Amino acid sequence: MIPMTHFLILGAILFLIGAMGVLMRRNAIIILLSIELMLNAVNVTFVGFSRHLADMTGQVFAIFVITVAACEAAVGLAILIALNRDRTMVNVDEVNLLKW
Amino acid sequence: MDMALEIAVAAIKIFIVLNVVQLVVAYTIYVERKVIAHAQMRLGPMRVGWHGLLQPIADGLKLFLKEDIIPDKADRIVFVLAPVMVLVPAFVVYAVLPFSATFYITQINIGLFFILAISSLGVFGIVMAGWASNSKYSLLGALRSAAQMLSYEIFLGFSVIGPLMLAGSMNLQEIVHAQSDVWFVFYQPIAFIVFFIAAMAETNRAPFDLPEAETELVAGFHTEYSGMKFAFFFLAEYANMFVVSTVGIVLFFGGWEGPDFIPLPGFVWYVLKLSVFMFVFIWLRATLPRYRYDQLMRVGWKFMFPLVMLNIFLTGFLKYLFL
Amino acid sequence: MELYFFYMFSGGMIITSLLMITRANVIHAALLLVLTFFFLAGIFVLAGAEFLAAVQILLYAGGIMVLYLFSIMLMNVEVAVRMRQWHRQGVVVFVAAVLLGLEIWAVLKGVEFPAAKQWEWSLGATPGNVEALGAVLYTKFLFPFEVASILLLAAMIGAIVLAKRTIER
Amino acid sequence: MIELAWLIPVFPVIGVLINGLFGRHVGERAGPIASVMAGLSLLVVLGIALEMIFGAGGSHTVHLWTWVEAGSFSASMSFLIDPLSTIMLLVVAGVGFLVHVYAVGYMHGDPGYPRFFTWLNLFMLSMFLLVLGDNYLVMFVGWEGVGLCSYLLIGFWYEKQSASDAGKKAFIVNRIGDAGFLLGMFLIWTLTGSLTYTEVFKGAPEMSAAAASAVGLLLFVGAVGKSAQIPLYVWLPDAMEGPTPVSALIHAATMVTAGVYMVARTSPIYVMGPDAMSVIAIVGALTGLFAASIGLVQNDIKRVLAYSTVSQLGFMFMALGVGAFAAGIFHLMTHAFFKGLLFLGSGSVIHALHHAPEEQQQDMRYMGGLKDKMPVTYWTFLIGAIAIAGVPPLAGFWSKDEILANAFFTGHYTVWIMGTVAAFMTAFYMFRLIFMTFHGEMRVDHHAREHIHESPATMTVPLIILAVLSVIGGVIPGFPPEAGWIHRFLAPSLAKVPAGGQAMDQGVHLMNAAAGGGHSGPAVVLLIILAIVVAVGGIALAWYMYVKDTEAPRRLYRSMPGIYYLLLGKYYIDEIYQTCIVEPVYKLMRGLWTFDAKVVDGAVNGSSLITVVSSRFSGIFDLRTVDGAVNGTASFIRFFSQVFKYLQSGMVQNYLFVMLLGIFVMLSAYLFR
Repeated sequence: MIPMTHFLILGAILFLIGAMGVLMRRNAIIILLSIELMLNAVNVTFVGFSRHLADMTGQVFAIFVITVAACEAAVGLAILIALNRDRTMVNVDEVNLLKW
Repeated sequence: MDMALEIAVAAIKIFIVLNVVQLVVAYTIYVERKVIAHAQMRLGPMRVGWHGLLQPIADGLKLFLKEDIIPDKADRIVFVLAPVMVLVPAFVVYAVLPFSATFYITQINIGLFFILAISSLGVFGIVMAGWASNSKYSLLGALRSAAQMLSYEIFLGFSVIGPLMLAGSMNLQEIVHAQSDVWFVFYQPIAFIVFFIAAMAETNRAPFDLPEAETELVAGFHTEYSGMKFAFFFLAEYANMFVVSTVGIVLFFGGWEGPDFIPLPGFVWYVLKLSVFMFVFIWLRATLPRYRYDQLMRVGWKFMFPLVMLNIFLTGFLKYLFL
Repeated sequence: MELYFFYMFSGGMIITSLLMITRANVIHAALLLVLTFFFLAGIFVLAGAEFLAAVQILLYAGGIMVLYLFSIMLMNVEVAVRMRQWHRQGVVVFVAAVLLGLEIWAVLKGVEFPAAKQWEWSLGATPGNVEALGAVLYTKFLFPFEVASILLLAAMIGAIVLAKRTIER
Repeated sequence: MIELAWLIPVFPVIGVLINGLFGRHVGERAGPIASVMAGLSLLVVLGIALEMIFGAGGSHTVHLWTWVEAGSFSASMSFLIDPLSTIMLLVVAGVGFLVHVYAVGYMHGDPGYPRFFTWLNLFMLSMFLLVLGDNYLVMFVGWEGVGLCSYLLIGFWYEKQSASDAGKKAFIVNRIGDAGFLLGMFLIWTLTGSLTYTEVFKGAPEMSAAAASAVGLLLFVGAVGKSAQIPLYVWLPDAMEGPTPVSALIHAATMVTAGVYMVARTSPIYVMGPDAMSVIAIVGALTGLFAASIGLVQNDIKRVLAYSTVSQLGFMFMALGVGAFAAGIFHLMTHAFFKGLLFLGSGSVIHALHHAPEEQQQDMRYMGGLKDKMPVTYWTFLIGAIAIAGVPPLAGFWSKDEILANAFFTGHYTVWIMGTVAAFMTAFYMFRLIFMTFHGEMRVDHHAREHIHESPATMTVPLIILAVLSVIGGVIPGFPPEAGWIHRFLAPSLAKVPAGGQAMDQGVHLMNAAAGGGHSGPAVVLLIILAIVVAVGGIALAWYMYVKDTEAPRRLYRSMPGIYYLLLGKYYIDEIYQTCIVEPVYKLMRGLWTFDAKVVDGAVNGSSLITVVSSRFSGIFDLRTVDGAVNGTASFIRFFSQVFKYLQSGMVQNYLFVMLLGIFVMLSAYLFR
C-alpha cells in the first residue's frame, strides 16, 4: 500500500515544478505545457484521495480536470496562433496589454 | 518462485508473439506484392526462391545492410526516436490481443480501451518523424497524418461503442463470448462499416494513404528515412494492420470462435478470419484510387460522424426497448 | 513491490518535468511532457484507476499533446530557441517555489491520515472500476457532466473563432 | 397548481433560446414571441396566486434538483411559494407582461429588436429566480442575473457613449453592493450553517443582536446597491439612458425593488438586530427626502421619474426600517403599478416626439400642451400622478399613508417628518411634470409638431390596464388601513418583533403593532387628514407655480439661485464621487506607474542643475562627491520605484507570481500560527 502522503507530496512537487515553468519561462507554449503539468499534479492528488477513501468522486473530478485541460489547450493554442500570426511572437513578457 | 515462473512464461509468450508477428509481417508484404501483381496481370517477385518465396528475407537483409542516413539539419534525437515511437505502441498492443481462448499474453478488464489508447500514440512517431526530418514534404505529410489520424480515431472510438454496449464489457475475451450465438456484425452493420473505413484511415492504407502519397509528397513523413529506420515504419504499419483486423474480428466476427459443426481449434479460426481481413485490405489497395485531402475530412466529419452517432443512439434505444 | 513502482514512476515524472521546463526547444519540451504523462498513467494504475490511466494516454497523450505538436509546427520554433529563455523574475520565483515546497512538506509531515479504505471489489477483477466510475458519473454527476460538454462546445467555438483568419459575415 | 411553479422560469428560457439563437431569422416576430412567453408565465403565476389566495395559503417548497453538495454545505435548486413570493410574482409577471406588450410597439423598427427581447426575457428569468428561490444562493443567482440584464439593457444603444457609460456605471456600483450581499451570505452560513430560508430563520432567534445586525447591515449594503439608496443611488438616474420600457420594468417596478424584497424576506433576522433596522429607516428616509428634492428642479422627464423612483424606494425602506414589513411590500406593489404607468406614459410622450431634435425629446421645457394631442396618455398619466401624490382613493395613498403612520406610531418622529416633507415634494414635482408636459402652450419644435400623435394600441392598452390598477390596486387590498387584506395575507411570511426580546430597547410594542397592523383613535384620523392635505397642497402649489403664475418659478430662482443650482446639479454627488474616490484611485495608479519617470528623472535633473550652478559659482566643489551623492539618491529611489512598478506591470506572470507569494504567506501563517 502506498501511503497517502506520497501522493500528496508528489502532487505538490509536480505542481511547484509546473508553477516554476509558468513563472520562470518566457515562451508561451512552454507556459501552456507547464499549466498542463499543474493540472495533472492536481489529478495525482485527486486520484490519491480517491484510492485512499475508496470513493469514485476523485476520479470523476480528474475526468473533469482533463476536460477543462482540453478546453484550455484548444483556446490557449488558438490564442497563440492568432498572436503568432499578428506579431510573430511567442514570448509572454512582450504581451503586456493588461497594463491599462 | 511462482512469480518467477509467471514472468518466465510471459517472457516466452512475448518472445513467440513478437517473432511470429515479424515473420508474418514479412510474408504479408510478400503476399501483398503477389496479390497486387496478379490484380494487375503481372507476376510479382519470382527470382529469389520458388516463386520468390525467399524475397522477404532478402529484403530484410538488404534493409539491414543499407547505409543509415541522418540528414544534416535534422534534430538527431527526435529523428532517431521517431521510428521507435511508431513501432513500440504497435507491438505493445499485442499484449492484450486474444489469439485464441487460451493463447494470449494477458487480459485486462479495459482491454479494448487499452488498445485504443496505445494505438493513438502511433501518431506521435509520425509527427516526430515529419518534424525532425526538417523537410517540407515530411512536415506536410506529418501534418496531414496528424489531422487524419486524430479525426478518424474519433470515429474508430465511437464505432466501437455499439458492440461494447451489446457486450457490456471491455474485456476482449468477454466480448468474444458474448458473440457465441450471433456475430455482432449482424447487429451492428453500420458500426462495422464505419469501423472498417476508420481502420483503413488509421493504418494509413489505400485509399486513405495520404500521409505517404508518393505522387504528391514524394513519400510523406518518411521521405528522409532509410535502412532499418525505414523498415521500422514499414513493420509498424503492417503490425497495426494486424491489430485493427484482430479488433475487428473480436468485435464483429466472434473472435477465435467458429461454428460448432466444424471442429477446428480456435487459433485456426482466428488465422482464417485474419487472412480474409488482410486480403480485403490488399484487394482494396489494388483497386481503389486515393482520396483527396478535403474529401477525406468531409467524409469523416460530415458523413461518418453523424452516422456513428446515430448508431450509438439506435443501439441504446433498441437495447432499452428489447433487452 | 507497489512502492518500488511508485518511486520509479514518480522519479521519472519529476525528472522529465524538470527537463520539460528547462528545454529551449518547444518540441522537446512537449515530447518530455508526453513522457511525464506516461509515468502519470503508471501511477494511476497503481492507484487503481485503470480507466483514468487509459483516458490519460488516449486523451492527454494521444489527443491534447498531438494538438500541441500540431500547433507548434505551425509556428516558427527556431526563432524562439535563439531568444532569451528565462523571465527576469526567474531567480526570485525559484527561491520562493523551493521555500513553498519545503513548507508544504512541513505541513504534510504533521498530518496523520486515517487508514485507507478498501474498494468493494478487488483490483483488476472484472466488474472493475469502469463500471463503478460510469455509475457515479452518469447518476450523481450527470449535471456537471452535461455542463462539461457545454464547456467543450464553447471552447471549440472559441478556438475556431480565434484561430480563423477572417470571419465571413 | 403550486407544484407547477417550475414552469414559471421555463417560459422565459424558451423565449431567450428562440430569440437569442435565431434572432436574425425571427426579426420583428421576436416581440410577440417574448410577450407570449411572458404571458404564459403570467398565467401560471395567476393560477398559483389564485390557489394561494383562496385555497392553500401557507408556504410550499418545490424541489427541483440538488445543486451543490460539498461537505456540510448543500444548496438545492428549489422554489419557495409563500404569500410574500406570491405578491412579488404577481408584480413581476404582471408588470413584466404589460411592459413586453408595450415594448412591441415602442421598439418597433429598432435594429436590435430581437436582442432587446432576448434580454427582456432573460431579465424575467433572473427576476423569477430571485423571487422564487428558497435559499440565498438561488436568490443571489437571480440577483446577479438581473444586474447583468440591467447592464445589458441600459447599454442597449451601446453605440451611444453615454448609454454604454451608464451601463458600466450601473454594473460597477451594483457590484459594490453585491460584495456586501455576498459577505452577508457568508456570515449567514457561518452563523446558521445553511442558506435555506426555513433553516436560517429557524436559527435566527438564537442570534445575538450584534450578529443579526451585522448580517442585516451587510445584506442591506447589497440592497442599497440594487435598490439605489444613499450612497449608491447614483447609477439609477443615469440608467435612464436605456429604452423606456426597460426603465419602467427594471428601474421602477421590479429589479430595484429586489432589495426591498430581500430585506422583507430576511425579516426574521432583521427583527433580531434593531440597529440594522434603525440604519435602514434613516437611510430610507434620507434617500426619500434627498431624491425628492432633486426631483423638484430636473427638466428631463425621465430623470424626474428616476429620482421619484429613488425617493419612493426610500419610502419602502423607511417602512422596513420601522418594522412595518407588510406596508413596505404593499408600497412596493402599488409603486410598481403607478411608476410603471408613469414611465410607460413618459415613453409614450417621447415616442410621440421622436421627430424633435435629439436633446429636446425628453426635455420638459420643450414640451407643453400635449393634452389634446395625446388624450389617452394624458389621462392615464394624470391617474398615475394622483396615485403617486397620495390622494385617496388611489393606490399611492393607502400604502404611503400606512408607512408614515407606522413611522409615527413607532416613535420615529424624525423619519416621519422627513417622509411627510418628501411626500409633499412628491406631489409637487409630479404635478410640475404634468403641467409642464401636458398643459400650457406648446413649446415643441415646429418641425416635430405635426408628427405628434397618440401611440398605437399595443402601447396604450398597457397604459390603461396599469391606470386601472393604480386606481383600485390600493383600496382593494389595503382597506381598511393597516388591517387590510394584504396584511393578513402577508403575515405568515413576515417576522414580528419578539415581544420583550432582550435585543430591543424601546418601542417594542409599537413595532409589534406596526407589524401586526391596526391602529385606531383620533391620531389615525388626524394623520390621514394631514396626508391628504400634504398631497393636495403639493398639487396646488405646482398648479400655482406652473399654470396660474408662470413667472413664479423664475422669481423663486432669482431669490435663491444657490439652492436651485445645488438641486439641479443633484447635490453634485457624482462630482464628489469623481473627485473623492475615482480620481484618487486613478492618481494612485498613475502615480505608481509614473513614479519612476517623474521622481527619479526629476531628482536627477534637479540635483544636477544645482550641481552645475553651484560648481560654476564656487568651482571648488568636488564634482565626484556631488555626483556620487546624487546618483546614490537616484539609484536608491530607482530601486524602490522599480519595486513599486511591478505592482502594475501588465504582465500576467508578475501577477501570478504575486498569487504564488500569497499561497506562500498563507501557508507560513498556518505553519507559524
